[in-house]
Amino acid sequence: MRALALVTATAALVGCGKSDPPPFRLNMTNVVAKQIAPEHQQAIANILGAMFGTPDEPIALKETGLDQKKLDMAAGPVWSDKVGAKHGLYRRHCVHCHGISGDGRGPTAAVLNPYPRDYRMGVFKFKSTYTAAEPTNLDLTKTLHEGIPGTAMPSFALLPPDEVAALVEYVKYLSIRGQMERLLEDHASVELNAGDKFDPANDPAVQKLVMQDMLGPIMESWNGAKEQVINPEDASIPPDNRPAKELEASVKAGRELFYGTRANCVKCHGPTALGDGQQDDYDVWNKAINDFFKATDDKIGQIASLKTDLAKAQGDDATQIRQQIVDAQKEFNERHALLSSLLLPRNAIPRNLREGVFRGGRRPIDVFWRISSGIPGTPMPASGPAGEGAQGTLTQKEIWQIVDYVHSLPFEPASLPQKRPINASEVSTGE
Amino acid sequence: MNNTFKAIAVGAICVATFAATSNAADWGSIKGRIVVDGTPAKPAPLVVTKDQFCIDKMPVNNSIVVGKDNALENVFVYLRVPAGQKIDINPEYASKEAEPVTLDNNGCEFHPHAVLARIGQTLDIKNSDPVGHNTNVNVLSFNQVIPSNSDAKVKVSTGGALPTEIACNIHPFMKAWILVQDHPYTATTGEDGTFEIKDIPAGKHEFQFWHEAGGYLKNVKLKGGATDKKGRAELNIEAGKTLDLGDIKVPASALK
Amino acid sequence: MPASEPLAGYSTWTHRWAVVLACATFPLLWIGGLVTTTDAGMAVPDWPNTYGYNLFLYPWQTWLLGPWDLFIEHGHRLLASTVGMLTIGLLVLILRNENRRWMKGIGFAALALVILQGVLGGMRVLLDERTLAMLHGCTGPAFFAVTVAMAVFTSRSWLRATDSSPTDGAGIIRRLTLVVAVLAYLQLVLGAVVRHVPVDAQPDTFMLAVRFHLFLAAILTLHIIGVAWIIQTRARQVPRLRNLSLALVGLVVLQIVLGASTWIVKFAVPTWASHWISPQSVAVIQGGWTQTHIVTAHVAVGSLILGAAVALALYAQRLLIESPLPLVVRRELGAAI
Amino acid sequence: MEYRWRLTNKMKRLFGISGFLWMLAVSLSGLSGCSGRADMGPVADAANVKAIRDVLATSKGAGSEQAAAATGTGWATIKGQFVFDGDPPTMPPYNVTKEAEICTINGQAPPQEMLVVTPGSKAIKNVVVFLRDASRVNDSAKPKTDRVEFDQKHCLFLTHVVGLTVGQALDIKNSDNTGHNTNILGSGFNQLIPAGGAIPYKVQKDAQVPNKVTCSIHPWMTAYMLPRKDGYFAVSDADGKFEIANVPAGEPLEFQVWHESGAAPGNGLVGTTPDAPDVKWSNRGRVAVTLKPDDVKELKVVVPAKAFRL
Repeated sequence: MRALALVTATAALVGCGKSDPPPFRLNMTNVVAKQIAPEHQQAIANILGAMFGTPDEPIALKETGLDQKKLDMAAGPVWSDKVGAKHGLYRRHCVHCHGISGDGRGPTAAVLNPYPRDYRMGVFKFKSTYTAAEPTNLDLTKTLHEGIPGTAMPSFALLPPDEVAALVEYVKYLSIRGQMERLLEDHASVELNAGDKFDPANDPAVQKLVMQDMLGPIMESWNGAKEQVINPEDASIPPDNRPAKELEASVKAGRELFYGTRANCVKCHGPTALGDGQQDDYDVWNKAINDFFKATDDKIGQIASLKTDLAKAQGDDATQIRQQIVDAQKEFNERHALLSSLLLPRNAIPRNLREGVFRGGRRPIDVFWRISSGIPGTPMPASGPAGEGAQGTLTQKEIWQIVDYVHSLPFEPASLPQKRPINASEVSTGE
Repeated sequence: MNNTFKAIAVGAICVATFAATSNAADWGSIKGRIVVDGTPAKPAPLVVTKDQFCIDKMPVNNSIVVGKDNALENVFVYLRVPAGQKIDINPEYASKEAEPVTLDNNGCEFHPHAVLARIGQTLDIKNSDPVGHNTNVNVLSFNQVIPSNSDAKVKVSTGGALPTEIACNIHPFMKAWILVQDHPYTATTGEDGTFEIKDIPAGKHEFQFWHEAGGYLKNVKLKGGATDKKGRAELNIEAGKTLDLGDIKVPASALK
Repeated sequence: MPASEPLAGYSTWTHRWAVVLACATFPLLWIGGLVTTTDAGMAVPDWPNTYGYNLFLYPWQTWLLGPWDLFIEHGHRLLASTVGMLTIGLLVLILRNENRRWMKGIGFAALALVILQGVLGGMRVLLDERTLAMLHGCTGPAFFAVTVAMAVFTSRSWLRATDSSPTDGAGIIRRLTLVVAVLAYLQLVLGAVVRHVPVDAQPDTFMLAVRFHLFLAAILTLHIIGVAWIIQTRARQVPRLRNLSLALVGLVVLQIVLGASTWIVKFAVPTWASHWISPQSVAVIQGGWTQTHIVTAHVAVGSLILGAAVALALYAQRLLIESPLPLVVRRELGAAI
Repeated sequence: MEYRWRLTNKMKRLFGISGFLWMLAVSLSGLSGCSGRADMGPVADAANVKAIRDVLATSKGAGSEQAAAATGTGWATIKGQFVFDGDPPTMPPYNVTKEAEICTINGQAPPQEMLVVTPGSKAIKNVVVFLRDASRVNDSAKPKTDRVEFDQKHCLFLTHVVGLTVGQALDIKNSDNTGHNTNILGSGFNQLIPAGGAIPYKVQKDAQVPNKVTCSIHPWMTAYMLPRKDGYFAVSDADGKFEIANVPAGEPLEFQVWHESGAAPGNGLVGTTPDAPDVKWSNRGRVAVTLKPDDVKELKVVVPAKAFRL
């Protein structure tokens, strides 16, 4: 019987033969939601292929400033050479969760909570820069080095620094590729009609559009990241060895802010700080999928109401409505075909602050950054300024007070009855 | 700091630009009224569970607002400038560019529900409620806490071809839409369903019709034609005249 | 019966050799698991040579002091060759000492299987194909099961095969133990599917494999507990069966703990369980000692369960004698008497 | 007989179940082996990709120049003048809240320096220009060693914007009859300077943008300090003039133009150079230009009012 199993398995293997190297695929949810014509889908795939190469042979385009050597180290199949230098680092360490194109849909994605990050939006949660800015290399390195506690993202502290640097470069590469893809898809959706040519090879205007108008701002944002780092003023940083009284006062002030209407932490993290406040919102990644599901549902209603219109309509109107029904049905079918492959959208659940698990790091400065610039892509808003020189909601001193309070939460005995939330009216709301 | 000064300076520059690019002051306008043909589906009522204040205010789902005589509110009508092209800006608009665009959190609703902004303008986000809000403007990568009775200002620097969502994550039922263009030829329909865009350079232009529930308002009959699959129509603006599109009927089935 | 008494067909050396072979195969499986866990499969790109060297002539200093994944992969190859040679030795002993014809057949089959397994491993390296790696991972435990079977067949208890008293429900025990062995193997196949999922597989494929693996784990656990319970109640008089079935229960408990730990070190504490198990405030270190060894131990204990199940099934077939009358009838008879 | 029949039936069922499971397992392994792949949507097609890539490669003319220019030789000088376009705003006085007898001049608080424009010539003072990444550094621009005086009087930093190189020493003086503390943000330096005293400070690390310098005792006091690795920087004077000598020639250079009230991200200042079409401005206030050896590039930079955030 075992022999039979082997025979069958071998037959199955022979049946599929040596598998081709995995290619980059387009973001089909976006492609279908934006109703991009098949020839434009192909054109987008070609442009991306020309700019970024394949998962086995990535290209560090000069304009991106990426390091070809690092990309080569991270890309391609897994193997080691004689001296033990590792190759295919991304597929060795990352692809199982984050997927070949960095879409966060690797094989294991569905069993993980939270889902692995989809790099293609160029949005990263845990970073030291202002809300709208990209993360710095250092931010990405830190996430790799320390992992994300409380999630499936492990620490890669055992990897030598050059391998981590190669992975950081590759993550940036996948992000830039994904951002580029999104811009190309937006462009195709808004600017192009079926049958329009979209071919940089023969159209200098498209070349300029792709290289300058699209890639230019993306790279400006990535290259400018290190100038967007939020450095709290030295004077505001509380010293490590504060007298207990001072710390206590700071925690108390932080608690008032936490429950007050200016910082508003209580609304989402809940009166008990167990993350039991607002729970029915989505982050941008899940929202995109949720919107896709909703819009697919809506199509059914739309087709039904078009059919009612058709019953009443005559002549040209009827022909037109018939065409609309055909179009809507076609879109519905395309959407429906994708549904089974999507990760079911999950709500963004606010962090339970009493667990002592801080995903973005537990140093005071890590928590400071989370509060100051929010957590991009998620419902967590910024309380600090939106950019350099802008007016923040809270002062740096106040943010540090909340940091102190948040750090004190895991040590507040949760078995005791929770403290009554401070009444909003007891907290000063003025500037 | 010194708005008057700024306005004058900006005006001077705009005049200079204008003088360099266009010689004839040939401008026209467009107006019309958008009405629903039929009875659109009632938007689902909002689920308001947070903040007694908001529950008391009973905010409504504004995704489809139909007024008197079937007037459709919050339709975005705007001139579409194809990627990579520029359009002459009438000097009349110079002073308006310096004015901030106000978005108010009031009664747990955004006012206005459909926001228009030009690149370079300042978006002044207010909170007139006694409760705290946050305002998440995805197109600007902006998401900041706005405490009660205060405001936050953000410079509008990035736009898109279509309106995008504005949300409050503390009160996820709150929604608004913002259109950011780098020209001022944009409008939203008011309570009476009317819109008007003034001082457009004369000539043929493509106009976009978009509504949050209907998306592209496609195959909508206009004088002498209809909008295409992407809710666009090419219309001729004549110098010194106002193109009156009259009542534009959007079938109720398009709003879904 | 004293051990010194001669037993027809028993050869001390054959049996000892067979036991040594089974004992050498188990660490081979463990290290093989480690190769997959640490993704060291492609640490040596050629085969059957190691970087151009003959397998046995590869400089040992470079092997021992070289990179970790080369150490593991080359070590796996060296141990595998040793196991291959042990198999040949056993075959020679069987040919010389055995008079059971089918034993000779099994000896040849074992050799064929170990050669096939070696070739599969080699092809996996040369073609760099994950599906082949999976097949290689499924054949290993099968070979292990064969070595265990050979150790059982050559053992004293097998040859003596006396159980004076008939056992109630011997048929059920025999069938159930066979089912357990088959299920244990299937579970290993599923485990291999989970481990070797292709990099561009759909998330729902993996989800399905995991759910199936969990489902089968539940079924297998129930079966093993059931078998152990029946043996405890009906076949107490056969110590070999009793011990083996208890060992199986112990291994299954260990395996479940290891499985849960594997999940936690790979995928973190599931959200639904975070009320009972507090999530780690520090992320697991990828490729760290804890993660690597927990995962590999889960794989290896799987093979051990298979080995024990095979031994149990074979002994059950051999040692139990069915009662002449069905249980119900005998009870009725007893009541009548 | 009946018992026997029942038994075989049960056995069949058992084998049936295990056989079924086994079939499932095998088909599953086959499935995960090949058919479970994500194969939706188009994939780049090789021929077309090559055509596009060739075009993109040739289209980046600047890039290929850059490749040739990496070996650029010689040195050039860039200089110019910043001119305000429009009516310069009048600066309100500093909000002096304490020690008015020391911090005012003849009872008048001095005007703020957020934007200093010389009346008449409309020249903009205190604009910082620096080379972002120098591939090579001329001897004349090597880090400096001379000491710089940084004085404060009437609760004002007398040098409003100062550029320095790493390793250079600064003598922070206090010519007022009251204590000041000088807090150089981003440097970790925050020291009390007693009345009439001086404290030295050595520049430790360079920065991408000027650091703010404040006094916590007199919070309206503001200055800016730019520490750089090389001497390729300049601060425009009261005539709006700046000069950076001996920058690498024959290769693309990127200068950052910065002003404390610049409206671009990071307080970049975006101006225009109508007379020099080869000078490219980014919307962050970065200027890309390639200079010929021994060239002296003179730029007239016109800065529109909206380039300032006021």
